[in-house]
Amino acid sequence: MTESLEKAPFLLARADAFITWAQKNSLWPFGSGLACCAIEMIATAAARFDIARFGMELFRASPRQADLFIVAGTVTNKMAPVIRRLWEQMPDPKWALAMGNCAIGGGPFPTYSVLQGVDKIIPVDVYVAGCPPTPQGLIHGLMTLQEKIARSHPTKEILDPDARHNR
Amino acid sequence: MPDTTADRPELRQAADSLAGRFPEAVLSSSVEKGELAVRLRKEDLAAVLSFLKDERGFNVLDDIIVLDNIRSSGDGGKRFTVLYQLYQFPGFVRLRLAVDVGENEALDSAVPVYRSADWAEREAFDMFGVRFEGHPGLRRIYMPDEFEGHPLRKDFPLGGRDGGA
Amino acid sequence: MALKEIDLNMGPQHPSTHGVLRLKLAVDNEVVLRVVPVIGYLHRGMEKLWESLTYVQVVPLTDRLDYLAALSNNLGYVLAVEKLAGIEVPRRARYIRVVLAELQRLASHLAAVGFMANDIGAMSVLLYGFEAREDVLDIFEEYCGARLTVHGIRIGGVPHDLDGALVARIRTVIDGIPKHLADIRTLLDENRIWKGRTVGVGVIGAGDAVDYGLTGPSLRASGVPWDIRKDIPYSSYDEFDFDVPLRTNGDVYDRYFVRVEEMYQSIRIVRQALDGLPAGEISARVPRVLKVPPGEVFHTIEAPKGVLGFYVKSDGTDKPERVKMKSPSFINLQSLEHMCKGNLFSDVVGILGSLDIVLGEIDK
Amino acid sequence: MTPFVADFLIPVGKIAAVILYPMGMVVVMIWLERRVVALIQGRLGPNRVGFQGILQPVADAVKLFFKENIMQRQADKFLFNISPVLVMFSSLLAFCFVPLGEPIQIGSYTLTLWIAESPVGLLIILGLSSISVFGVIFGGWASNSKYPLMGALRSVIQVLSYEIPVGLTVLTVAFIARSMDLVEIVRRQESSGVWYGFLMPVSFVVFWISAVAETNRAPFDLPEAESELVAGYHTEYSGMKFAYFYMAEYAHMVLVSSLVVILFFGGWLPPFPSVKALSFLHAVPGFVWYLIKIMFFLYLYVWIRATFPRYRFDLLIRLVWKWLIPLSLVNFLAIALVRYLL
Repeated sequence: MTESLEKAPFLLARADAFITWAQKNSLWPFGSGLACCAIEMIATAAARFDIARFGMELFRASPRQADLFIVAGTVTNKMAPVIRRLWEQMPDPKWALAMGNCAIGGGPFPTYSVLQGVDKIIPVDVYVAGCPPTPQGLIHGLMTLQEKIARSHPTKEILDPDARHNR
Repeated sequence: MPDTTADRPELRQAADSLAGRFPEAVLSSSVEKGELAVRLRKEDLAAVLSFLKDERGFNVLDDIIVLDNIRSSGDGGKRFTVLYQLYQFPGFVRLRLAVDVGENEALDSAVPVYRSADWAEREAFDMFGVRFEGHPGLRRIYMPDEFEGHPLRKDFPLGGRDGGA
Repeated sequence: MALKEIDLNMGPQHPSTHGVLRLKLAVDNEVVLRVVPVIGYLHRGMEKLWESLTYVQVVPLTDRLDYLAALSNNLGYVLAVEKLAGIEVPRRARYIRVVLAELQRLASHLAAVGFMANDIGAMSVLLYGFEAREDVLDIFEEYCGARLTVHGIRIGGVPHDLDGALVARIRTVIDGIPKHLADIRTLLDENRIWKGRTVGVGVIGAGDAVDYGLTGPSLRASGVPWDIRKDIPYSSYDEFDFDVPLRTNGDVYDRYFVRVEEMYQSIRIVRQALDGLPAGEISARVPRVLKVPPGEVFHTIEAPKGVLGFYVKSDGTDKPERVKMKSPSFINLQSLEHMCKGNLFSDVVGILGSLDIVLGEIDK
Repeated sequence: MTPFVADFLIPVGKIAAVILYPMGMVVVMIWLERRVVALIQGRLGPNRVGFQGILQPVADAVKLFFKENIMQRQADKFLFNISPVLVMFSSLLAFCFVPLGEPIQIGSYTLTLWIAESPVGLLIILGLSSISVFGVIFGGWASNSKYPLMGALRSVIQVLSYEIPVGLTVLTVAFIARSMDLVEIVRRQESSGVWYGFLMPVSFVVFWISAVAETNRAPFDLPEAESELVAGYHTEYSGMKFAYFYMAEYAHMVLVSSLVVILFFGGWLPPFPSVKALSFLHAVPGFVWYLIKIMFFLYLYVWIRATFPRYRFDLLIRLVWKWLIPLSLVNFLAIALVRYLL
């Protein structure tokens, strides 16, 4: 991180800081719930935990308007192509968070119908373990993602569109 | 806990009336742990179901359960046993019909009698490959259409055929 | 507006399909001609998995069936195994189970009413429901450390005792629930828009409801007084005094209303169970390796969604030969087409919400 | 004052103001909505970015600016691109005709607080605000997708139906004020000493309900009903184009609230003009009163949204054709009669 920052011109670094500030404070999740974890995701948005404080309460129903794909629950082989397609429908820059053990690696279901980890089909930025993770856990994952975004260089991706795929 | 394990007289009555009406169809009947189980001949299934529903008031089909007898098929040679779990309301009597069916045989569909049998039979077909004749649309319900094999059969590996897990 | 019939795919990813349900709709402009539910997007192969686990290991997995009512699933499975193995559960454990199961029913109905209202556009109700639900989840968290997939009922009894502090806490929480319910009911009960969208919508008559095998609050909204807790009492339910709320129109409004009424009854049962909590053991003696004598059993309980049944067949070993779950949502969802036909597209989401389905137990 | 200032700087400043004022209101409104809805629901709402989260809409806008713009291959490219612009600018353009107060005298120069004054300003605003529905229709149709199309269809029927009561109630105001000039309408309310909202409560209520419906806001948000149509007519829009739709909705709300305040609640006039004891209220600048009143109606929007379930299509149409249109017709005739007799 520090190396590339030293090489980057000062203005680009400032622009990076400004853009990432906006991006990390306005992560609109895609309202996609798969299984048990979805309930905890909703609980995270509800009164007690309220991710609206971070500006993340706008669960978008359309993938076109979302920034963050929270894969909340078990991904089955039947659902996997749908997840992949939804991910592709989301506009860049986008992030994915694997919520719960099922999304991370199949969880307690080593069976014929369960995809053993959503990272086999989409690139995952943050993993949140738990079965299901508590809302506190999810918020911790989201804040970790915010830190990750703060370290990124969006101007690089704008100037060099190929860099996006190497992110 | 009362009732649930008691041997209630209604159960015997139901079994007797069934045996009286279909003497050849009923192969055996037993009451265990407060549950009436009747083993039937495959051919008479549809007639018995409509009799039970229309004349004996078993108005609810709770579930259709399939057992894979591959390990113990010495009993009669048939691969599967299909169980029909019926419920009489009011009256609170449960009745389990058991029908043996071979791998390449088909059963009469219960859908004309009980509408709730629709998805249950599709599930049985999907998971075990038991076919039901007269079902309005017998296709897979859980697995994708292109899936090969029937997962709940005992010879199907837990992790799937392609060793997925 | 003469449009030709168009096919509309609702889901498997749609904001109001309660998970990964897919509905294949045929609509003429806004009027629904056909609804074909496509399920299986959450089929995890539970029943296959159970055959490779011991009787005890299955219990935590039942949490993940109806994940809005994990304890009810625990209870259904555990009772079936106990019946098969002939385990006599101590009275205190039965009472604690009733407390837990009824609190779970409260949590589940609160979420159900919230989701249903959210589908119809009243989003505040969802958050009020979840606020009240959090209080109930606090009890579970204090009881066994988990919020959602609690695994709070074990074969033979319950894992933890209810101590005085927890009993006091449960009392405060259930005393507070009616206030939350009052908030929700103020927003909905007599609201003209709510009534316009729910009264007379998605009607299913008593005859059809029974024929489709509809169970639970959805059936009782059609005027059929079928409640397993009264009919074939289990786990000491016959020792409590409660009513079975009944409505007769069988529409979305009545299904909402029955759920709300049931919550008051649940509070009543919890109060009685706490008042009469007997002393004694909280668990029967169950061997570490539980070998169940050969046999088969089908046991049903009244889960929040409807009649939940477990068929367990044993071959005498420590692993079940076959466990089959009869899930209420699976049966209830079948009647969706009957309710939706001829209604408007907007009503489909409301009707679906009023059926209170959970894909976890439909797909297993 | 030099001609340079009078003829160049001031008009440029006004044009800047006509963009900045509604956009500033939109930012405040988005923040207000998210905070107020959160508070009604027992939550906190955005409070991390800037003071109490006031910069939240800014962060959202910047983020959306740097998002990828996706257009499907099957979309109608021209209409797909033009519709967000159409929606946004019809709202902004209408603000040219919305006066912010009485002219201010600076030396010999009279600074008018509006860009264009027209004797039929009211009609122009109504016309412009109706143009935005074309954006919705084009957007829904051009997306070449089923949910947006259904959203657009709903929008057409809804806006067409609700235009009628809006027109009829606005006419009653024009009758009483004998003018369609917005500044003149406020002046008439000043001289008659009573705000038209109290003089004609039926007109106000019908206008308000219809106006909420025309802005596609809850409980009339059928064209973008999330639980039914995913995101309605803008389902396929991403990035800045979506931001246009999003902001235009709020700009439209600000516009409608301004209209309600001007037509029915005395615009920038302070309350209780006839009560002597409250004459100190005149010390507060008119613009502040104006903003307070607009904010009240914007708050009402949010409050309604957090409280009511969504209307169903047939109920919505029944409401307008069976209740609002007959009511506004009777109201119109009654006021015309009163006006004729007096």
